[in-house]
Amino acid sequence: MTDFIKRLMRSPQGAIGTIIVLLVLVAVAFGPYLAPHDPEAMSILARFKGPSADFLLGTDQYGRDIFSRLMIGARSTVIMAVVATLIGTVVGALVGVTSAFLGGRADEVIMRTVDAVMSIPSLLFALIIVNLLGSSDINALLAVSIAFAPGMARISRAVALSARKQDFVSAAIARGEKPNFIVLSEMLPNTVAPIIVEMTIRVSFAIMLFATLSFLGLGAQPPSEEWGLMVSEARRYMHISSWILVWPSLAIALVAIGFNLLGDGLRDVLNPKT
Amino acid sequence: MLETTRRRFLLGTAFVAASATLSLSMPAFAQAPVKGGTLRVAIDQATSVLNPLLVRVNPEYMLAELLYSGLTRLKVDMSPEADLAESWSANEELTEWTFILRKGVKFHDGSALTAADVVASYKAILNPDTASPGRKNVGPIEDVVAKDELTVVFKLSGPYADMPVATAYMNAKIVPAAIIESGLDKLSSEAVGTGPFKLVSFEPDRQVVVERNPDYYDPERPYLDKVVLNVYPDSTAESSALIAGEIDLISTLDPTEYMRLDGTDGVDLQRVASGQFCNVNMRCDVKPFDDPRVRQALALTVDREAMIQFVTEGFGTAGNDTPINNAYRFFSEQPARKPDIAKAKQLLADAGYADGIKITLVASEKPALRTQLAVALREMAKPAGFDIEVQTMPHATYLDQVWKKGNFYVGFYNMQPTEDGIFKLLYTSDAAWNETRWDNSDFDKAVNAARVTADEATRAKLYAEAQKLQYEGVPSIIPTFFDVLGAKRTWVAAYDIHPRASVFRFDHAWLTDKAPTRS
Amino acid sequence: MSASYLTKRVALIFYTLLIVSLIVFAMTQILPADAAVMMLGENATEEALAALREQMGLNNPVWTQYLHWIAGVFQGDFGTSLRTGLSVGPVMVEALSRSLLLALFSICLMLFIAVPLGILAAVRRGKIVDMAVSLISYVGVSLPEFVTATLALLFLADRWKLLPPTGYVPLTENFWDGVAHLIMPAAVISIILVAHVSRMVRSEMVDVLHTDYIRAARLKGLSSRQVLWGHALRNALLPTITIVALDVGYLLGGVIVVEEIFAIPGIGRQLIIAIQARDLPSIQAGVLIMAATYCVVNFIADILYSLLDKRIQYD
Amino acid sequence: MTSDTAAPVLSVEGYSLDYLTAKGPFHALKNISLSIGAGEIVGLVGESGSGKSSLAWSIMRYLPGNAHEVSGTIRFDGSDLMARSNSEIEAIRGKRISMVFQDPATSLNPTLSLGRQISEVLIRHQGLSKKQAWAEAEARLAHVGLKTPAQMMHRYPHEASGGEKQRVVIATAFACNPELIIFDEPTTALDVITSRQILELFQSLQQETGVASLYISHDLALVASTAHRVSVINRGEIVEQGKVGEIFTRPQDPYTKKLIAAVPDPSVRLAGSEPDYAAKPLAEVENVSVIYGRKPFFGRFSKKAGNHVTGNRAVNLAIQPGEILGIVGESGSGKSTLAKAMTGLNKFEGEIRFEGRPIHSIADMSDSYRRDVQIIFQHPDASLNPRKTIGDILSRPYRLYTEYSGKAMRDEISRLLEQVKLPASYAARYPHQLSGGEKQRVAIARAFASQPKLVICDEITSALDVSVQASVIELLMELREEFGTAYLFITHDLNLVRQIAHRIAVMYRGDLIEIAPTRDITAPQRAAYTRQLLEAVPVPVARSAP
Repeated sequence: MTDFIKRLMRSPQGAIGTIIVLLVLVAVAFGPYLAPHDPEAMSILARFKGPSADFLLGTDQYGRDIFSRLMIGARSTVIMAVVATLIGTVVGALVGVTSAFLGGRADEVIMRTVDAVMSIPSLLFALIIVNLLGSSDINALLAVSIAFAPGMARISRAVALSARKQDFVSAAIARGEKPNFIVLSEMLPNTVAPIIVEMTIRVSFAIMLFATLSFLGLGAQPPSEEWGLMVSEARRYMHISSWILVWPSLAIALVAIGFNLLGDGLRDVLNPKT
Repeated sequence: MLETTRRRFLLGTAFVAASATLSLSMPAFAQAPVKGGTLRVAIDQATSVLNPLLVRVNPEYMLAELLYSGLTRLKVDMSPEADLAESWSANEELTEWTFILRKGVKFHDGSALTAADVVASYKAILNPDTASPGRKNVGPIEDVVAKDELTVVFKLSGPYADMPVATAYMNAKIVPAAIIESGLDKLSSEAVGTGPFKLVSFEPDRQVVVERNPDYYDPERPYLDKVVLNVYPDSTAESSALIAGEIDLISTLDPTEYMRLDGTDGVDLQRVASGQFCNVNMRCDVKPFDDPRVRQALALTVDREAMIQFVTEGFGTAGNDTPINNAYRFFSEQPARKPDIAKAKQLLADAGYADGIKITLVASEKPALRTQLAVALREMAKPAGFDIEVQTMPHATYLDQVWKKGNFYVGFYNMQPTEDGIFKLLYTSDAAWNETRWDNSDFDKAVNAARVTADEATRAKLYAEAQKLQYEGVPSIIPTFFDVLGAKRTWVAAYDIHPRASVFRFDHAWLTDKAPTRS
Repeated sequence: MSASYLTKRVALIFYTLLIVSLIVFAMTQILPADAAVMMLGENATEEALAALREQMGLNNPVWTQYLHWIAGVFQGDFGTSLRTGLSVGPVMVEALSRSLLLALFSICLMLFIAVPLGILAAVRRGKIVDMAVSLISYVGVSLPEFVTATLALLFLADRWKLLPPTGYVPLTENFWDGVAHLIMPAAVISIILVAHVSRMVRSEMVDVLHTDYIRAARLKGLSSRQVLWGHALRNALLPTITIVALDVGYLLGGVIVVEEIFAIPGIGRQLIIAIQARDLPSIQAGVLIMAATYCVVNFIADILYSLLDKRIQYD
Repeated sequence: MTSDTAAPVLSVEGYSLDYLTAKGPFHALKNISLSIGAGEIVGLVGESGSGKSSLAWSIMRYLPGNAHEVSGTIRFDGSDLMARSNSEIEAIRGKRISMVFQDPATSLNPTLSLGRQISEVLIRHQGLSKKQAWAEAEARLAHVGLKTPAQMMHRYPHEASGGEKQRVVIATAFACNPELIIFDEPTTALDVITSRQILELFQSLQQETGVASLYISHDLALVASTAHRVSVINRGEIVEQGKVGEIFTRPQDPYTKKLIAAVPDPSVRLAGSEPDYAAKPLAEVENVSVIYGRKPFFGRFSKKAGNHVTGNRAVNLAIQPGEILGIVGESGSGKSTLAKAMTGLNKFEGEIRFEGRPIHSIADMSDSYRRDVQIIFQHPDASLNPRKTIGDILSRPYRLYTEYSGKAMRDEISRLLEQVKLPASYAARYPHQLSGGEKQRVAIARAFASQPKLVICDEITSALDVSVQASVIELLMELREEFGTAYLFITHDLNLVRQIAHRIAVMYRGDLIEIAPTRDITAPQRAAYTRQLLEAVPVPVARSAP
């Protein structure tokens, strides 16, 4: 494990990614304690303030402290993304592995259907689902999960198939091992790595997707501190104070970059080839 | 007294006849209007509906006004002026109104306008199956008949003093009887009106183009060759386009954009105090708002001065929970409500909500200030024990699911031409859209009395009474009134922003020689 | 490539569209919106509504409605919009044409930037250039369109007045103005694609440069220039075709946001308006058309690939 | 023609090369001295990692960035190659020094026509026009014995067979009549018969042009039959060099001795006691057929060229208890397919009988069958789960087939490891910590844990170096002696199989051509294909003495 972390830290992507993600996780875990102000406390006198000692990143249209809002918002933003990715992955993996396991026509049909679903842009897909269920965090979560599932299905299927081709799996079959042992003990340990990598990278997509949904008014609801919502609310005031717009945008980008880097770092570490 | 009333109307007629010439001497017209040119107008919402009897939102009103005419129209001071009707008069009881039409008015398809068309149009508006939003706004009409080619007579269910104003309602446009026979669907893709402009192309979500109607009844107007309505997704985009000179005029502007445009050279900012307001509607017939104390409690949490800042960026005036402000003729001042959390708490406790109330407040996304109002209210009401969850939704969804149905939501209304207009629209028990289900017989009595009275003083008293009752009953919280804001390029002349916010009168506007020449 | 392959491929497209149509129809059925109410507005009377429902066949069982709809689609009739009462097909197609213009513009822009970057990075592997490129791609891939779009508007258009702000000018109306209006949206869409594709090109190129046949070419005495242009480039770029084709799916998604922000009346904006207005026929048509576009693009990509890469054979 | 007549075309003197790695410099070549005279063929023999390829790259001046030339000179035609500028080298490469590579499948650009790939050399070095070059190239192709050069010019690599491709590569190498050609294992990737033909082609061309050649190979037999002189390289050092005859008959260096000893020689039988053919067979295969590939539901394309359906067609054979049955054939002949069918990795039609019990499908394969029939795969690093310790890997058979567990099982595993000559401590290690040979021993141990009656060895030595191979074979023989196990020994190495098998089955394109006792496999009445195979195999070393 320590060796693993060492190797992760050796690659620049791994190192930077890990650091960023750790920082984000700190915000997620302790955001409420780190926030210097009440994220919802309004003040007519302190509207549209630039960064200052009192308000680190300035204040927004209601005179609320942007830094505090970002700190609190980290939770809703990041956790949602991670959870959605997880759900999407689990569902996708189930479909993908099943398809790979069934093989033959079933596989063909399932994968073609997955392709079909993938021909609808995931954003559009999410948009419709949310609009259909009514806009709220949970529905957005569901939407993104569903939108992600097909892609993950494709990947996990590919991985499963490649793992199945390995000689040690053949050896196990020839030995007469039980299927569940083969899947769990022989195949799985060799398939999780790529899936984890894919997941990590997808978290950043999820974050952006959520942000976009909120931006289009179909995700989190005001006065939520979700970052995408902050950006979309800020747009109307960007000519009065661009800080309101810039900070949450940066936050989103930073987290996305973090997970991207971490993902690539993990890929390098987890597959010995490179 | 009836003498005076009649004289007033005859005067009105005389005035109308002169209106064309008179208007020329207004200051804005110091320089004689130049004909020609294309006016590009930005609108922040698609003009989904073309049929004038069905239009619902300001951009659609704008289009309807360009293409069609009504019997009368509203001047900037909210008084009626002649449109298709040359003159009008009422019987003593104010229960029968006679409108005389102009001669030789032609529809865009060449057919001549006759009383029959007027009758058919009004019948269509009043027919429930047409589902016209204006059905209950065009006056208490019982029957409408054509006396002769050019004379229309409205028989009312009761006396009504504001009829010439009612006939100026945005949906009260005149369409050919023939088309009504053949079915109104035709009007959702083409326009056959008597308006100053004719429809050239109609792309609801992108662009609508209209051109001068050469057969318009006024040989002078309109001055513009063409008007182009460009649809923008949000007002930020609109003002960007105005700055870049891609459009000449923004009909309605957000406060934030007003501030942004302030000081941009080549741009005139327009601002007029208005009775336009947002109201927080509370269903008075279901818990918890069935108890007036709860409504008063909530009203007492609102810091109206702060609201003016949060919601209108200062471009508004404090509201006092009645829809009437000094933009109306019969405004009567009530003691301004100041935030008083302690009292609010008390009232809540008395109403049996000692440990607070948890409730969801719905706000449509358009215009954005609904949401701002909701979010601000949420914060203000917190200390008093109101735990409000704000839920925003697309406007269409709101109209479909919440408007006139919801228990607790943010409404947004234009100023109405008269006190009667707004009260009968929203607050009397028989109001067209009585969303709050507020049912106060004294209030109804006062309003109904006022509409049949011609004497100014009496009316003022009655309306003051009504306002007081609503101030106390608080069927809905009206924290602020908005000034109507707009912006135009300096080269657009003779365009004044209208407090009604849904009246535009582009037929008076013209472009100075500074204007860039466009196709 | 064999005719049988082509037929199979086309069959596949139809299968895809069938699935999509089912999904979309199912979704729009669940949508809590009464088509009749949407059409007549909230002031309609019950009688009026009932009449309209009957006329629109809303009372028929769902599957008959579906068949009726799909049958119409096959005759190019997507129904009439509940919002405007206009026929959906033409509106959507017109919108699509604008979106495609934008998409095409973006892809060209993207290739123009991404390919050279990728190659450069691969050839100068591990050098400073390489690092720079990968940095760009990381940032690019992590910026949601609405952020870049908003910032671009704020600075490029409003602050520095380099480019015209939002809006769409048909090229037929004023060519250069039209192009000027396309630059910013196209750039915004391209950013993520550039990031992605340049990465792909790089890794492909790196792989190719490490193959035996490149080594062989060098050892045949060919100059590094000959090897790069004559041998490596072609093989490295071939897979990019597929990647770009697959990215079209993402691009169409991006188009939605970008069109909304830049007020481009394309299919994306139409869809948003339709979705927000619960305009079922428009939603159905829009999604179906988008999916179809995606399929066709990938189909074309496959054909192109097979024509360029002699290894590929069809069964 | 020997080196001492004229000045050598190539002379490497005291050349040492290091690769700078994270763990400090790695000495790839140490003080190499070697020379090739005009018209001479020098063989360079060594096992994988011996540095023979590094030497080739040094001569071609094609070294990776981390290479560091410590000392020595490389002189070509009298002048110092190391001193040449990049552009000068580019002018020499392919013109005066050219190279033939191991695998024609990868050394040709898949997206360029063969014609283009040969003619571009002529354009570059002979300054010919496209047209001329094309014509010239076509002539060259004809010259290397390609039947239809004109068509071949227009073909793409995937449209030509391995042999054809290698001919094109050779034609390219000879295109500019170079003074020196380096052959880097030119036949290793080819099938026995094809490689024979390629070898003959090489020899005739070499005779004709008298080009000096450096022939790199791991296959002593091959080198013995082609080269004039040979250098044996081990761990970056040339341990011995001299005339072929001398080296192979009277090797001085211990490593050379070991190497030569390790080369399988049919005349040296290792098979051990003959099985009892009267006894009732251990396993019988009756009309077993395997069909691969199914019609896909929708059209889909594969990037691989001609993915033809290999399988088995009605194969019949029987194995006696304790017998070693060799199965030989070229790649794609269906050897492995049969193995897979017998171990339940492939669906099959027909019947397999084991100790009389009939088996018609995978479902019929009982645990006892699984226990009695074990398989060992070609690549040990693929057949051992990288994420498990050797101990875990070896524990599986015990859990599956025996009562052993806990301490007892651990002891068994240690015993097993020692039996395959690995220290018991290896139980704690992971596969990647072992060498190729050691891994294969683990695989063997796993197979023998259940003390099976039949072990199927699928090319188990072909991924290993000769010396390692020898020791693995030795181990197999010992184990058979101990347990009386029968082997189904699948390989493409005829010499090896002739050493160890009692009977040999020959397969071709999925058909079983014939089964014959090893002793009379060379008999004239054998099938034509069998004889073809045998002729193709290079003559074993011992007989190559002059």
